[in-house]
Amino acid sequence: MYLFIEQSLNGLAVGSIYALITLGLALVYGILGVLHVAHAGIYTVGAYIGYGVYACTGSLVMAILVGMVACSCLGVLIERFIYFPLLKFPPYVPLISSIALFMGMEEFCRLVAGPSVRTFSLELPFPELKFLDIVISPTLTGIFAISATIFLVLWFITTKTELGLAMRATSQDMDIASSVGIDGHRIIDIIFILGSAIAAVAGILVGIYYNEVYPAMGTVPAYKSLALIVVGGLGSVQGAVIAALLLGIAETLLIGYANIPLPRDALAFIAMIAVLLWRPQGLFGKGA
Amino acid sequence: MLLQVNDLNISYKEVRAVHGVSFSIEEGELVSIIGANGAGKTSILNALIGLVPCGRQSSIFFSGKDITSLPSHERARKGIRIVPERARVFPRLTVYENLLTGIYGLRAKVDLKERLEWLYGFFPVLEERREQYSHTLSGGEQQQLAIARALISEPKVLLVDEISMGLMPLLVEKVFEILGDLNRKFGITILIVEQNALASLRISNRAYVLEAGRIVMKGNASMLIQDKRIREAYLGI
Amino acid sequence: MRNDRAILQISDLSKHFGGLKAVERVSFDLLEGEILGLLGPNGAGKTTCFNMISGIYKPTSGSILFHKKRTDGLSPHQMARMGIGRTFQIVRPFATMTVLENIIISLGLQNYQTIGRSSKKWFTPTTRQKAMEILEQVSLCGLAFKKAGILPLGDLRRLEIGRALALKPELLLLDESFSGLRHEKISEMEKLILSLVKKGISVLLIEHNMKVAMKLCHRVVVLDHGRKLAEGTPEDIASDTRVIEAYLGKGGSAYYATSSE
Amino acid sequence: MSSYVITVSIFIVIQAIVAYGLNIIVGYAGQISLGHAAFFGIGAYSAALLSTRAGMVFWVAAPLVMLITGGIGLILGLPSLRVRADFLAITTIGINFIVEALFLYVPFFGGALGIGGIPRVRFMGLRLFGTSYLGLCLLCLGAVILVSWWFTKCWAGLACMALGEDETAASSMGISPVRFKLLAFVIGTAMAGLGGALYAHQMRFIAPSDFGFPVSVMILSLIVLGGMGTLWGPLIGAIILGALPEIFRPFTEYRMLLYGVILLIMIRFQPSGLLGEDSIIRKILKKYWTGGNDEK
Repeated sequence: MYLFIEQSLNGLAVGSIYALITLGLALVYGILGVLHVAHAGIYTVGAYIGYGVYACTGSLVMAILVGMVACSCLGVLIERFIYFPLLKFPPYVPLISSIALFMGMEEFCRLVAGPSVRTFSLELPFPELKFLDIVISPTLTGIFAISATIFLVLWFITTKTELGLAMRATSQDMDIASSVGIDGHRIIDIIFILGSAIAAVAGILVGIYYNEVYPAMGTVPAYKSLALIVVGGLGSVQGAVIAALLLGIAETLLIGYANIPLPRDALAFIAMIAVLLWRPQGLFGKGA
Repeated sequence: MLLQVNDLNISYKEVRAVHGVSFSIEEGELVSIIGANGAGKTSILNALIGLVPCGRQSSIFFSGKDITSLPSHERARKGIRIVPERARVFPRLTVYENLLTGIYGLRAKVDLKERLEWLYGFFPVLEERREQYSHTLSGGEQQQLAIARALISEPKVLLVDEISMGLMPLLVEKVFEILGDLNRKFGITILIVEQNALASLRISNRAYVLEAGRIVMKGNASMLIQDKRIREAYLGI
Repeated sequence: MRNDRAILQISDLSKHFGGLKAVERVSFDLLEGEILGLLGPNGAGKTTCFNMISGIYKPTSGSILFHKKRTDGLSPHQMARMGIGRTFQIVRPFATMTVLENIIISLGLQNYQTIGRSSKKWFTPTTRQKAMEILEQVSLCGLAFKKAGILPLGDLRRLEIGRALALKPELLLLDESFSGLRHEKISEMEKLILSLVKKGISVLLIEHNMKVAMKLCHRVVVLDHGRKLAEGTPEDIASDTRVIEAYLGKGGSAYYATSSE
Repeated sequence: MSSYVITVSIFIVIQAIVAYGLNIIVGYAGQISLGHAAFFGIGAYSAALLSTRAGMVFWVAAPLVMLITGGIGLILGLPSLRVRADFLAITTIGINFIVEALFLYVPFFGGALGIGGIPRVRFMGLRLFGTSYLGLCLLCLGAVILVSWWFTKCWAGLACMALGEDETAASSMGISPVRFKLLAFVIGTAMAGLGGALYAHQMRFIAPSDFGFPVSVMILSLIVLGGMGTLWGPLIGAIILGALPEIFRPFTEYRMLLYGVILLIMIRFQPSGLLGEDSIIRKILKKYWTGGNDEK
């Protein structure tokens, strides 16, 4: 029983990290309709920057902050110079360029930091929690605390502030949004900044959780998060987050208990196809 | 002259939709542009709010300033607001949130409570449905919401696109009545683009008749309403 | 009224989109060789009717009989095979193909039915000549090798009629083929439609330019908010107060009443 | 010709064959597929199994492989009738991952070790390898190009192109979307199967990772690069993207980065491909052919 709970908590942590990655993807899809595969590249870069800054300064806060800022800039650059000029072409054009970009970013990390796995060994500076016999390690506590904070802040921004209102309006009808005085380009910039900064945090958290940072760490999340936004319903941010949390738990429990001869990484896609057959618009998608 | 449009040309790819249209609106006027489907009415409005680029040599002046190359949101800030064709409210925002988008960036300048009270006076249904998602509203309610969303910012000019489309005759009448009131009682400058010629002519001061992207007639609304050609073209009688 | 000469019989046709009743219990017949006009303000449900007749939408309830056979629920390509050709209100040419190719696609109707025939070559002198004949009917010969995407609206509307004609239809559905056209183009289009009817094609057309519809149609059905408001000859319709009200609003009809005295 | 050049050429030709298959699905019928490598893999695995387990000779196995791959393509093409463009792209990614996972985890397919000991193709008692195998591949490529060319000329192809451009308009012209989309899927995946069979007999050892998602991306990007929906685009794309890594071989360290960057730049500045509408090459060729006179 305790093992089950511990496994579930581990799964929840993995799910939270998936959710952090998927968030940016869902936001970008919601507003531009682009499948932003390069988002996982930003996540990898974020992890490396975080690792590098931590190695140099020894400050985790600095590492996270620098990672967030650098990744935000990277995200905006990608949006301005790659996606925006390609929006008028069929969707596979921005998609392919996004994938090419992702490959380039992975290679770049490989060249700069070397192909080997870097160990990112530290515990997050959070207290260890104990309930009965269940022990939640500081890192796990940290992951829960940080991702919960991010979800809350994001939820607050999108539902309670004028900026969030503008973001939602723009993603529903960009033309009309601009006709009520909302600067669509600025909103898109902000979305890329938010999404990329969160991806950087996710990268750093993954690095700490698995205790490793390596150039190809983005490959699996890149495509898994695509499956997640489909399961959640394309464009539905809450849907994507919930799908991510569920997937994290399901994967971990599946590895722990069931002896199903399927790799953990295919699970997301099997879930996706099952969901599509049952509800073509995704779990939380709105009709056609 | 509040709004002055000179030699407006609009092309989509290589197809030209509007050919050298010029018109103007004085402050406090209610002007209609009438014409059949596909005559280019919506293109003209979209060019006015900056969603469609206009051709070379075209120019748009607002309050004496050239706004031809201004982006859409800045025109909105200057006080040009639109009630789009088929309302186009934000479907997954509540009615209240839709109204709030209307004063994006202006919240400090506008007395929200007072504006809302004023609007709810015109459109009581919007108060009843405050918390409902706007895609659950009926067509007529969405149109009212779209008008309210434009009005809440105290616009200098209100552009109204095909408001009669898909509305029941009774509602069409009511909506036009409201537009007429807004113009006469509150002095709001309005440009209506309509294919329901008579309904819009009845409340307008002046009107332009658009055919295949060109203005073919203009004049006082009361004169045009008598015009035989108009009655023939739009009624077949 | 059920007529033996009816080629198309619509009874109690309804289409609801969620809560919106786009079309509600509409019935009418179309006789052989007739031009029937479907009139009504924007949003009255005319195009929705068309989309049900041509198979794009499945009716919520009611039936459509084409040559006495139930056709509601069939898909668009099956309707095309039965002999119904249509145009679209917002023109949908195959923009990157040439005008000639656009017509040839339609000419292939029979070839799409079996694998054997669909593996034959399409660009043969015979099909080309057939396509040119159709282009001649809609007077687009000069533009045969232009990309359809660059044509002006009037030509595109004729191209769509050409495409529909290439199906050798018995019934032609024209969705606002006149809108957005200039005067001289309108009369060209009128001539074209009349010539088609002479060849024995029945026509159902949507129009809201009353003048054109009144001149062209043998009979008229007026829709308003998804319901049938009136049906009859153009003369009947023009004097029907309900119709005038729907188009003009009450004030307009009052105006009409006073000024015609 | 050195054997190195021949080996590279064989891979380029095989890639081109697979790309022609995808070109039919994406370029002509307008169905975005990002899982083409799955069918490439199904072809390779079935060829490998048929020759190692059933001892079938290539000439009998190859048509059978195309049949199997096309049949699976037919079944997996069904989602394309159901979902919209973006969903379809992601669904096909999913298909790719699942097929790869099956190869990896079902013992029958040899697991991570894959299948080895695939014999060379024999022709009249001669083992084909090197130049002679390149000849066989070129022959197959020729056949595939011929089929593609025929596809642009036959009614079925015309129907697919019409569907790709506007499904509603096409179906109201009597074209059944179901029939022709699936037809495109079957032809396209069968071509991928042929490519897979050739690949298996060239490598003589195949593993699941040879057919992963990156391979799908590579195939799609080479047809985007060459010119989606054009007859020669896939070939040009295969040559360029196939040769690039080899050209960059001196810069071993940087070659994948350069590859990514060049792909990105080409797509960013020539989104419709080298042979597509409005491309530089098209414009130059047009100038020479029509003597600068654009009017037709």
